[in-house]
Amino acid sequence: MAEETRANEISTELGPAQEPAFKIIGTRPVRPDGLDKVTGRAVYGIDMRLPGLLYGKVLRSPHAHARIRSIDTCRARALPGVKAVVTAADLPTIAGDPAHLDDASFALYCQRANILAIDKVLYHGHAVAAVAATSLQVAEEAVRLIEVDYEVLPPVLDVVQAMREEAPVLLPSLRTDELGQKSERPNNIASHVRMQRGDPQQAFREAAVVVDREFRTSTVHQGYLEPQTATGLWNSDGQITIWTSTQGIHNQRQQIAGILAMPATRIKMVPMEVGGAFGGKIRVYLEPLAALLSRQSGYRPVKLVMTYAEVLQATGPTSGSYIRVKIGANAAGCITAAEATLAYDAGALPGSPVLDGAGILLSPYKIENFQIDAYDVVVNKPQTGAYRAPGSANANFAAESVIDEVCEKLGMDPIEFRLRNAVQQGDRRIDGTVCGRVGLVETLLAIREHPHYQTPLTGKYRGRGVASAFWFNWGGRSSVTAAVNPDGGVSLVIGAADLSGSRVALAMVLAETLGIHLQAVKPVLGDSDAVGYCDQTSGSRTAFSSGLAVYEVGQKLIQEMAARLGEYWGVPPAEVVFQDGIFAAGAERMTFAQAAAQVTGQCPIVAAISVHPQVVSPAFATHVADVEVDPETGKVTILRYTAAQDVGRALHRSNVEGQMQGGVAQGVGWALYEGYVYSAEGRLLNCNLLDYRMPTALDLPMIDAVVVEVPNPDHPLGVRGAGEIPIVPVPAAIANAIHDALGSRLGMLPMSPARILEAIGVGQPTQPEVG
Amino acid sequence: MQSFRYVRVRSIGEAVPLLAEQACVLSGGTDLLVQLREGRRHATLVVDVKFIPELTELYYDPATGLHLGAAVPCYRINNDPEVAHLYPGLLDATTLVGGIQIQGRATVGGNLCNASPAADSIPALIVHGATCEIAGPAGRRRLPVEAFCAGPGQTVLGKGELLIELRLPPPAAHFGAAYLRFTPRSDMDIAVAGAAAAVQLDQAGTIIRSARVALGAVAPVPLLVSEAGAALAGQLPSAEAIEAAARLAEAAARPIDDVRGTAAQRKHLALVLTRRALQAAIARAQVNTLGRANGHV
Amino acid sequence: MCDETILVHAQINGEEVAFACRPAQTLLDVLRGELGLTGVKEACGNGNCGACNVIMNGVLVNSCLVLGAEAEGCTITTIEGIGGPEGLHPLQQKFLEHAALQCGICTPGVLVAAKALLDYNPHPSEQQVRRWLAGNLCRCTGYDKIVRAVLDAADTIALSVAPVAEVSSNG
Amino acid sequence: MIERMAVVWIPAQLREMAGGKEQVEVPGDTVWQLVGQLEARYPGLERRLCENGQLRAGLTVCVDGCFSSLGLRQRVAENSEVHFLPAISGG
Repeated sequence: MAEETRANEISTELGPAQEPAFKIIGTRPVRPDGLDKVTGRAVYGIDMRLPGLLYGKVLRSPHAHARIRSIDTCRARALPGVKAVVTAADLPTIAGDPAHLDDASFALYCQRANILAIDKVLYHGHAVAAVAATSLQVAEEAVRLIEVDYEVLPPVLDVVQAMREEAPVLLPSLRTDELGQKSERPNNIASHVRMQRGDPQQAFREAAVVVDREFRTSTVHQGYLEPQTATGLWNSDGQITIWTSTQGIHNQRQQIAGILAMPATRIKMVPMEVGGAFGGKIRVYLEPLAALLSRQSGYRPVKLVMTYAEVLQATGPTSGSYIRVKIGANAAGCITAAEATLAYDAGALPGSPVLDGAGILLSPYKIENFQIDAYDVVVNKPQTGAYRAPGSANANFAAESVIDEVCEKLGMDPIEFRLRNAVQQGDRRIDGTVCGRVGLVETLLAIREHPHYQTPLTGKYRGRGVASAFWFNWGGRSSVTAAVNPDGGVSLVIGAADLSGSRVALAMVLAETLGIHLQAVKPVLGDSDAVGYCDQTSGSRTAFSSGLAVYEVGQKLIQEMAARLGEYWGVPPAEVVFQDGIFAAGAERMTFAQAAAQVTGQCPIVAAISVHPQVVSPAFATHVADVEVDPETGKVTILRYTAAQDVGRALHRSNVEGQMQGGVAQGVGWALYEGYVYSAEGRLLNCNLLDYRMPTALDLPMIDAVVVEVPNPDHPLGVRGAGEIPIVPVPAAIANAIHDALGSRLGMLPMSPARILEAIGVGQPTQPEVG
Repeated sequence: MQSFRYVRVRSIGEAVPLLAEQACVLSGGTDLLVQLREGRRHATLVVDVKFIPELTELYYDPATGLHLGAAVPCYRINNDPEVAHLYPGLLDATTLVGGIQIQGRATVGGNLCNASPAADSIPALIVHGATCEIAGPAGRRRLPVEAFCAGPGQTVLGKGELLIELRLPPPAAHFGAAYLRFTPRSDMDIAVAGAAAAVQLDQAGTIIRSARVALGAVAPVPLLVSEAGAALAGQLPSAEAIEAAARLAEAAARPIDDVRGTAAQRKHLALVLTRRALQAAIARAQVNTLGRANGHV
Repeated sequence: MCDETILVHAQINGEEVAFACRPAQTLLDVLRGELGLTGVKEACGNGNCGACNVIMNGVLVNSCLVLGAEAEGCTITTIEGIGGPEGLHPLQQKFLEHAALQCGICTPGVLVAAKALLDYNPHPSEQQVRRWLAGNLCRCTGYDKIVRAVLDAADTIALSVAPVAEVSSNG
Repeated sequence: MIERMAVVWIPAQLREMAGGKEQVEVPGDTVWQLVGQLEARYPGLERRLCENGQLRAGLTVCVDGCFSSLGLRQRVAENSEVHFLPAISGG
């Protein structure tokens, strides 16, 4: 090894830190809400039924970019059974000249314009009007009777074309924001942010190896199976109730309040079971329509459910992107310089996750000299929403492909190269802050020592690929309420949506903290009036942030009961000790259940806790994939897949493995099969689950989830966020495996069979799917 | 779904007069119901033919071959030992259509009448030399399956005509057939390209007496490439002979670009899949002495 | 214009049922609407996801691709008909033990498909399970724990000499 | 009364205004006071970070690794490190 390697002592022994003995945390109990899900009794948003229910349907634009001259709803209103018809005219208007709105007004304009098109339709599927009727059939007929006079405008769909001078301008009031400074002319670049440190140009000149590549990725969708739905009742007293399938009841309440210009307190959000979300059910789409239709139909409840074509056309997929990455390394295999340009399409309204992508793509590594430029660009496609570590899997695909090529040119093992550059405690992160105790090295060692990596891969057209990844994770505000029952059971009311099993995980934290059986804890979700404010379930935050709130509510219950027992036993509360579920003071002893029976008689025991953790430890992962490629058809088969990820402390071990396996499966779809395909006129051509291909059970092997636990010092239980990172390194691991199998690198996602054939010289080059 | 009337008919005689007006035939429904719901087809009357005895028959007669009723769902074909034994090309197709659930409803007759250029069963039917039995106001007529499709989603059925049955001739010894398709995912996809091949070897199982090659998703209709079959007649089943036939199939392909694949990709797949279908068909023909099971075990 | 309705008789989850439906109404609409069996889920609406699976006359089908009128005289099993008063079916129990579900929207369809598989092939291999479940999309789990739960349930049923279930005849 | 000195990391797009420096040491007890000091030295810089007395939407402040929900009112300690970063919440 070259002499001047950077001192990078790596603890090579992989032993876990000394483990505090948990009885429940880390096990695999059956989840209490599972019974209703395996018997079909669970009630999801789409299952909502109410007496006198009306059915809503939305009229959507057939054009990608057009001015609305007029909307004629007379014939629709006249159809028997139609009770209400709404257009943007029914939304509160925004004061001021649309071409010169200030930031706050422009943000509200964008929110409202995405519920119902204002003056212009900006993407195929953009909502133009909505109808409520006594049956879905009548509503569908009524929508066909609405006549819209469109002046069709030229669309722009590709992010690179949209950035050009001559591109048609989508939003007259949009000026490029350069960290607080606005451009003169309106254009499609909503913002440009630069991150920079040291002198990358000089470092590139001194580097032994430099690799500079461009990448293009397609728009992809979260792919949750339950379509968007909302049932709304605007009552005659002005109070609104919404039953919906969402990731954040309080967040959606704020959005609806802004859109309808009314106080949030008048809106109650009732959380139904959620049929998958992955970031796609944070923003509201149908909820404001349900409310407006309900009021206009004489205060009757209205239910809307999207078809899956509407879900793909008009909800919030993640960005199609252009990414350029240039990395330099010295002969010893240390990254000395890096440059990246990321241009993400935000869809029709600003707000792509380009800053997330820019913030993660180099963050696994210590790099002193870098410049990253991030552009958020509007195009005539649906406004992008969040999708599991938003904007990160495509950025990681670009960076880790270039790193794989640097390793190849240096002749270094990809894990050794990453170990040499891995960011560790005390290092300066790309975002400038100092890195806390993290587990990237441990994930690299876990993969290096894993039988998968230790077993040589043999056979023609077979290849192995490695990739590492960083994700920020998020803290956010969480609230829980807990009440002790006389029999020693505890009801736990949770504010956070439960997308994949957080009720049992949070119940485990409370049972562990109180030293009682898991079955004694009843975890339920509260509606927006029954529990304190809780940010949406996203950013891998629920186990981390709500877990902290549940831990603290447990402590508070113990204090309260100890104080009551102090009164009962006639001793100062401080002398009452609680250990392994037993209260004791001197000779006195009571189990939790005995104490509960006694003290709740004196006075009920209830505790409410809200937290907003400020120190958020990031997640790291390293994956390895083996693939076989059929060189005659371009088909890629995944032979084996192993994912190692630092979760700090696993609460419910099966849930953590499930997040890893599910993230890998979505990553495989992003890598090989999924991608929006638009016509030149901007119509989405594959808006169904036949041609928007998501992986089936037959496309995947078993996925080996290696749970690495480097306890997070900034959390009482050592928990780190775990839900999003599993998707991030997947496209890169597969791309690197395909290169190992075929010798050629693919620069586009999805790595479809046609593109693989083209990469090995069969057929003419395919331009990026317009989408 | 726009509204229509539904009627369940019990006989061909009852069905034919109903088919005159804007009616459409319902057998499996896995294509029709999607098209009606998405407005790609319109009907005022849906005629359910699943209860007409002649359309639901599935039997093999050594003299006349396989009688496959137009409304027989794929799963019945998949479970039929005769088909697995004698018509492996057809079985390849019916075990690939959609997924298990689709094979529980979808029928070969429906697949044929839907006339998708990418249909899985039609290339297989073509290489098995199937003929279509059609009933209509002017009585019965019969025509080879390769002449049945007129264009994407169009057939030669006239007003009031109904497909009754497909007949597949009885295979001789050393006959073999296979159908392959390419889809990015391993299942649930519609063929980006498909190829079926059937080969009849001589008594000794060494020389190709005759062969048929048919392609899917590379032309407006499933395509019988007669020149490829002709080129193989009288040849040893060698790699060179197979390659030559595969090249002819590639040349015959006239694919388009669409959301599922590119023209260049399909052109190339026509070559690759024809080669592989011929190899599989020949391998099956060599072992098929009409005594032992052939193809699917 | 309200079109005429058809009276349909069928046996659903072991009970004789009669329901009225419009000719254009799918069996899925009827099951979820008139019959209130909301365990049968609608996701894709055109036969590509399996969330609406039912067993009809012993055959696994997508109820979104069947008209209500076609159910006349049929025997139908939905998720609500799996397991019974004496408790959960081994598949339901194993799905819970393996955490073979997360959001659960696909779970009813997957369980019905898995039951049809085990009725047809009591000892499937991993690959046979994956082929049989290829028509049931799941976006949360990556299928790993679903396949393990089905294989485990197959072993459990074999051990417990389960009562002879009527044999489904899917291909 | 000697005031506490904190190190403010200047976002790349504002370095030109701040004489090209990556970090600037300024006195102050709260982030708001630090920004005031920066504005005094480099006029126009405050307008880039703040709007009507608040941090710009989409920005968050990180003091010694702690993403503060107090924003400009967050207190700083001796030798605190202050970073202005994009607000990210995830999917």
